[in-house]
Amino acid sequence: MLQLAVYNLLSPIVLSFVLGLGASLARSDLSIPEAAAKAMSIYLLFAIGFKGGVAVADHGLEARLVATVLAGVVLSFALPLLAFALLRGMSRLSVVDAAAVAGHYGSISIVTFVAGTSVLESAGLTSEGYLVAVAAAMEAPAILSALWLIARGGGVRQMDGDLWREILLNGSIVLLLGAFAIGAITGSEGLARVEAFLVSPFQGVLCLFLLDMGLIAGRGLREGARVLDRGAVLFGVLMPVLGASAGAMAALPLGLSTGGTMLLMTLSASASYIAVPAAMRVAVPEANPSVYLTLSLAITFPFNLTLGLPLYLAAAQWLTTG
Amino acid sequence: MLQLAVYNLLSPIVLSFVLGLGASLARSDLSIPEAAAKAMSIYLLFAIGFKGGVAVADHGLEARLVATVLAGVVLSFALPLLAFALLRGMSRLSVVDAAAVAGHYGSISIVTFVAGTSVLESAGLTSEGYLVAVAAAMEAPAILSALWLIARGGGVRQMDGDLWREILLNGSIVLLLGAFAIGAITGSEGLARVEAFLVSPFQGVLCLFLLDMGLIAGRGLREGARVLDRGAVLFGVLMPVLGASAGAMAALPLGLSTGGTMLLMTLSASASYIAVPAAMRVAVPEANPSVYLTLSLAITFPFNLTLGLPLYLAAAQWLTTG
Amino acid sequence: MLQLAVYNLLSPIVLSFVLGLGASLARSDLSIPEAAAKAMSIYLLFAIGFKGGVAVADHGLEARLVATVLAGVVLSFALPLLAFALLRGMSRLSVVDAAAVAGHYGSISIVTFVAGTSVLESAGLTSEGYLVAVAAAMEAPAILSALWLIARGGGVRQMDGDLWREILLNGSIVLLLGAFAIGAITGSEGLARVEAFLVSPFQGVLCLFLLDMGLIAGRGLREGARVLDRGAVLFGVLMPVLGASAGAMAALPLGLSTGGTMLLMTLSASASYIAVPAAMRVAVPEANPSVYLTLSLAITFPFNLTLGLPLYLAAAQWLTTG
Amino acid sequence: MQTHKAKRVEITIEKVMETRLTDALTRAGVTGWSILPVRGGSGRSGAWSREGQISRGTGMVQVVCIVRPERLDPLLEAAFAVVERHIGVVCITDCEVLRAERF
Amino acid sequence: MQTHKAKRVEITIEKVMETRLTDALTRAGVTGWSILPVRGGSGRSGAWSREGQISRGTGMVQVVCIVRPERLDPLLEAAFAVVERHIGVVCITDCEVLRAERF
Amino acid sequence: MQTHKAKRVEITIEKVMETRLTDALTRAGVTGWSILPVRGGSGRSGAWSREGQISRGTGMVQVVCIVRPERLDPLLEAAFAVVERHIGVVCITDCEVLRAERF
Ligand SMILES: Nc1ncnc2c1ncn2[C@@H]1O[C@H](COP(=O)(O)O)[C@@H](O)[C@H]1O
Ligand SMILES: Nc1ncnc2c1ncn2[C@@H]1O[C@H](COP(=O)(O)O)[C@@H](O)[C@H]1O
Ligand SMILES: Nc1ncnc2c1ncn2[C@@H]1O[C@H](COP(=O)(O)O)[C@@H](O)[C@H]1O
Ligand code: NA
Ligand code: NA
Ligand code: NA
Repeated sequence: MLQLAVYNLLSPIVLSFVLGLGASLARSDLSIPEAAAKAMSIYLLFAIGFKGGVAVADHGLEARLVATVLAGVVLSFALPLLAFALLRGMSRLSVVDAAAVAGHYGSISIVTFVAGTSVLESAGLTSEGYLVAVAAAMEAPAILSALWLIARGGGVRQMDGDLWREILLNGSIVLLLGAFAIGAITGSEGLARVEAFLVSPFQGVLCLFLLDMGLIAGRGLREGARVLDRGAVLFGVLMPVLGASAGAMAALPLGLSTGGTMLLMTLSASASYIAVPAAMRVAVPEANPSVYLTLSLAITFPFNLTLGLPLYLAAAQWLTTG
Repeated sequence: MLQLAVYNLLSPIVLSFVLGLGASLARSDLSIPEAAAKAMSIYLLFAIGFKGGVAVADHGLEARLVATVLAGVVLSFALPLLAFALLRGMSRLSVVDAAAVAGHYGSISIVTFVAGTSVLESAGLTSEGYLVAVAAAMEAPAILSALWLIARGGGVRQMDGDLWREILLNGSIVLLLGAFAIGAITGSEGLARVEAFLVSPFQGVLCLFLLDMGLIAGRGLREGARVLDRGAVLFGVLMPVLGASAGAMAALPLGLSTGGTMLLMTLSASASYIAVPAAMRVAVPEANPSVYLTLSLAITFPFNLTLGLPLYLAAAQWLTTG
Repeated sequence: MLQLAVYNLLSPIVLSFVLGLGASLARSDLSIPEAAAKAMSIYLLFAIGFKGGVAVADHGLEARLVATVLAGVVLSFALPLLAFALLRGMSRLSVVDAAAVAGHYGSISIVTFVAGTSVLESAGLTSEGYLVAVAAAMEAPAILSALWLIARGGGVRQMDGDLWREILLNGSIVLLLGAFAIGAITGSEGLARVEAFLVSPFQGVLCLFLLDMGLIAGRGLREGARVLDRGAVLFGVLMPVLGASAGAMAALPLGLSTGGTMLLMTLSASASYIAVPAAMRVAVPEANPSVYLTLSLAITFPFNLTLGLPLYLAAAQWLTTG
Repeated sequence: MQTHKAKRVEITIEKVMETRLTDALTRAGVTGWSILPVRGGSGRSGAWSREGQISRGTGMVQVVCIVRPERLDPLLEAAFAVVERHIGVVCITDCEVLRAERF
Repeated sequence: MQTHKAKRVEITIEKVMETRLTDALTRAGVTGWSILPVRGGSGRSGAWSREGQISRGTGMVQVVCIVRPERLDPLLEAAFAVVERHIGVVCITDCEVLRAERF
Repeated sequence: MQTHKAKRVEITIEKVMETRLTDALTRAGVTGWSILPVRGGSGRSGAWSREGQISRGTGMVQVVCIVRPERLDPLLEAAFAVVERHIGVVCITDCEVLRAERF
């Protein structure tokens, strides 16, 4: 476990993140152009979706796929309730802010997922390809829970049809599922044609992407720190561990592999920083974006990337092989 | 032939296009940043030009090069006349709109050409490297034919020296021919140094590029559909087949290989969507860009990519080996 | 030597630069999006830094590292004095303009350095990995010398704390040193994970980057030529040779390898075109940017890339093995 | 040259609200606008910038509409209904245009 | 502070016409302008946006010129000659500038 | 709708001076601004453009501040102190805003 953690901390991926974080905290002007960052995230989503699809094509569609997707949806609906209760107990956030934050923790961060697969690879483990589809399925339900929590608290709740379409058809879900379908249709033969683009350079692109995440997280720490009280910060490292535990409890009865268990834990532990913030800006503009973005990007993401992932892997190994 | 068509339809490239098309028709917010799309097109032009030049360096300069380039120029001049006659007969487009559209069909789409080379590769065929130069030579002449058709119809025609320079030195022509020259000068030895960048990841980049083309084509279908009558839509699938036939008739006496014949057919079948639209906006602003862009990008390009390319390959095989 | 020069001139890298230069002089609209150019420069800095760090990890930290970094700092401080004296003698530039130009020649151009490593590679030579750190150390001191020259000449000199931070923590220094540290920490094992991204495609990316440099240099020649008198142009090719000589004199007592000697000469010969111009715009706005940018980008950079690098290599070979 | 009085309305708003705003403008009978990117800014909810944005997921844009004076009020009402609960700035300037028939 | 009356002219035009416009401005004696990118927009010829543009090959830009009042007319005539047959909008505002000697 | 008089100040300045300008604005009590990218331009120091810029390392930006009329003078003084020795243009327009309490 400790060895795993050290190995992970000294991987090029985590060090790139740390470099970005340091540069940003030292107020260097280092920055990645917005278009390049967006292009990298499209690349990562396409690659991870494609590879997941190919894995499913290779191993055949399991009945477990549907069950796991359902489990993911339930987790996404339920985790915000836990997060909300914790936040209201631990921090001084208002109902609206707490609910908005809670929505982020039910949903997922695909980069954390990608970093998780990369930790698995280093450990020589594989996972069920369809976890990519589970990731996509877990993006949106948490938003509903957040809005419900706000409505329950007497807050306004504006959920028009446009917002529905935007959430369900947001670029990252469509790209992830679309690439998954392409991978499933073309299989290993299709992968062979694009391997030199989607597989070999993957880790390197991930480094540069995490460099950018580090820059953003550093800026978040600089600017957002003052909006978070101690309880909220604590929540940011406690909630992922609880989320991962919930993910593990869902994974065990499903009979997922060690890798699959670890990834479902990672999804549950991670917090959204793209889809949910955008939905919250539209539906709950009075919630303070600095609160939820700082928590998600500058506290929970670094925690998961550095300590969380090896912890979840160790736990998954212990649970599935023990 | 049918097998070829199915194989093509299920390739990662075509499926990526379909994904983009679907996402756009479903009004997903998936989008590729403009700078990334432009960077990919620069990559594709540079790679295709370079590889063409290397092929010429390897096989020596054939006399056929000049003859084929000339044939391409003649096709580019002549095809707009055919297209114009068809359009005036089949659709209710005005003289100016019909002439503008006709200009697009005499010129070429380099992505269709690239997709054509990729279909050739899957079929284990090669082609004359200098077809890249033919592609560059076919870009501009059609613009002259379009302007002549408009002048003949009594329309205004504003063709200043600046426009000339812009057309002949437009970025894609310069990059294609420049990379071709670099490839021809450095040969296989030069290619070896840049292979891991220009050759191996090529198919993967093409997938993402076609994803973007699909997004754009879908938007075109959504917004441009209302400006096209049934005759115009029919023209959009009939004209490429006629163009390919003309290309085949030019290729046979030249004695091109099967691959070369297929690519000359592809060039003739394809319609411009970058160089000619820009020239038309300057010289014929009264022509409706929705008409020619929708036809070229949202009707003809998808047709060529999915059904046209395997059809042209089957025909080229039949003509050159039969 | 002649053979080396011809080989260098006909490499894909130099030819790509020539293509960009030609396209720009012919006023083609070929252009690389700003975001793509910035992304490529981030890639190049990250890759070169990483590889340098890995080399240091492989060969252990030499005592020579510190001495070489110090030598670089001294060169960076001293070269502007030489450049200033030359310019005041040879050209009609004002004190302020001459000092600003001088600052550029004490600092370095990382692309010239990268092209130098690529020339070394073609010649089958390696170099001390820590020269990357030397490059970073040479960026800033020259700025101080330039400001001192201006103050001495009675000019204003505005050097606030912000400017200090900007210079020392500018993106390229941070990225270069950060990637160097990551490479040094993760070593060959880390490199293996990102090799397919950072090593194999490197030469190809460099081609596209130099295409862009050619476009910019061409624009510089078109627009900046009128601000330079004959003496200044002559300075632009004389100074790099003198700088390289100074670099060689510093390298010999240090006992650097042939490759290391050549790279220290290259650093001394090259002129900044990013960090120093930005600092000059802030601190010396009255200096004419056309003068220093044209000299650095459109005269000295092309000279180094085409003739300088093989010359420095030949000299380094003669000096270290002769 | 002959010019005509018009109003230039500049609405700075979050990108996530962009289509909601333009849909509202369309419904209010406004037919033309241009959308400019915004690189960064500062306001009561803090500072932000496009590169490495943290405090606002998606940045802001500026929607510029030029309208005849008599169409200003429905435009402002439509815009206000959208920006009311959201952050953003609405700024109106008197201007003159060529080719008034277009507005 | 001491300010001086001037005119701010904002010309929204297709990118393909950009250099033609700035060349015409130069010929008309206008020496300064700034060019702003436009991300998208809507007008009589439909809606468009930079990402995934279909209805217009190359998008639009906004050319902003600040001139002394007496230079307005030649500027407008030069601009009008270029935009006349093309789509685009010309909008003039009264403004004040610092450092009038620059205009 | 109810609008309120305000001033729109548009400062075109080199990107390297951006944070120096916004810091000065902050010190002068200005709390809101938006920063727009500039793609290119022309002035006494020649023409430049973002793609392939040579004559200026880093391009320019436009800082737009909307302020109450009484806050104009400190704003201009702060801005002038920064742009004084640098290239750049300051342009002030009368405008009306909704939600005056924000400025
Ligand atoms: N006074 C102002 N002038 C110009 N832009 C402003 C102003 N106030 C706010 N903005 C813009 O509107 C955004 C949100 O403002 P706020 O709601 O005050 O946080 C800021 O980030 C700026 O981009
Ligand atoms: N009233 C307007 N206000 C601002 N921009 C406009 C207006 N009308 C047109 N535009 C811009 O000019 C472009 C072309 O307009 P049009 O010629 O009407 O199609 C549009 O796409 C907008 O970017
Ligand atoms: N009259 C003007 N109108 C609009 N922008 C201007 C004007 N003059 C200068 N600029 C902008 O300010 C930059 C620097 O101007 P200058 O100091 O005159 O070289 C130019 O490149 C333009 O972007
Ligand atoms: Na989660
Ligand atoms: Na054609
Ligand atoms: Na130097």
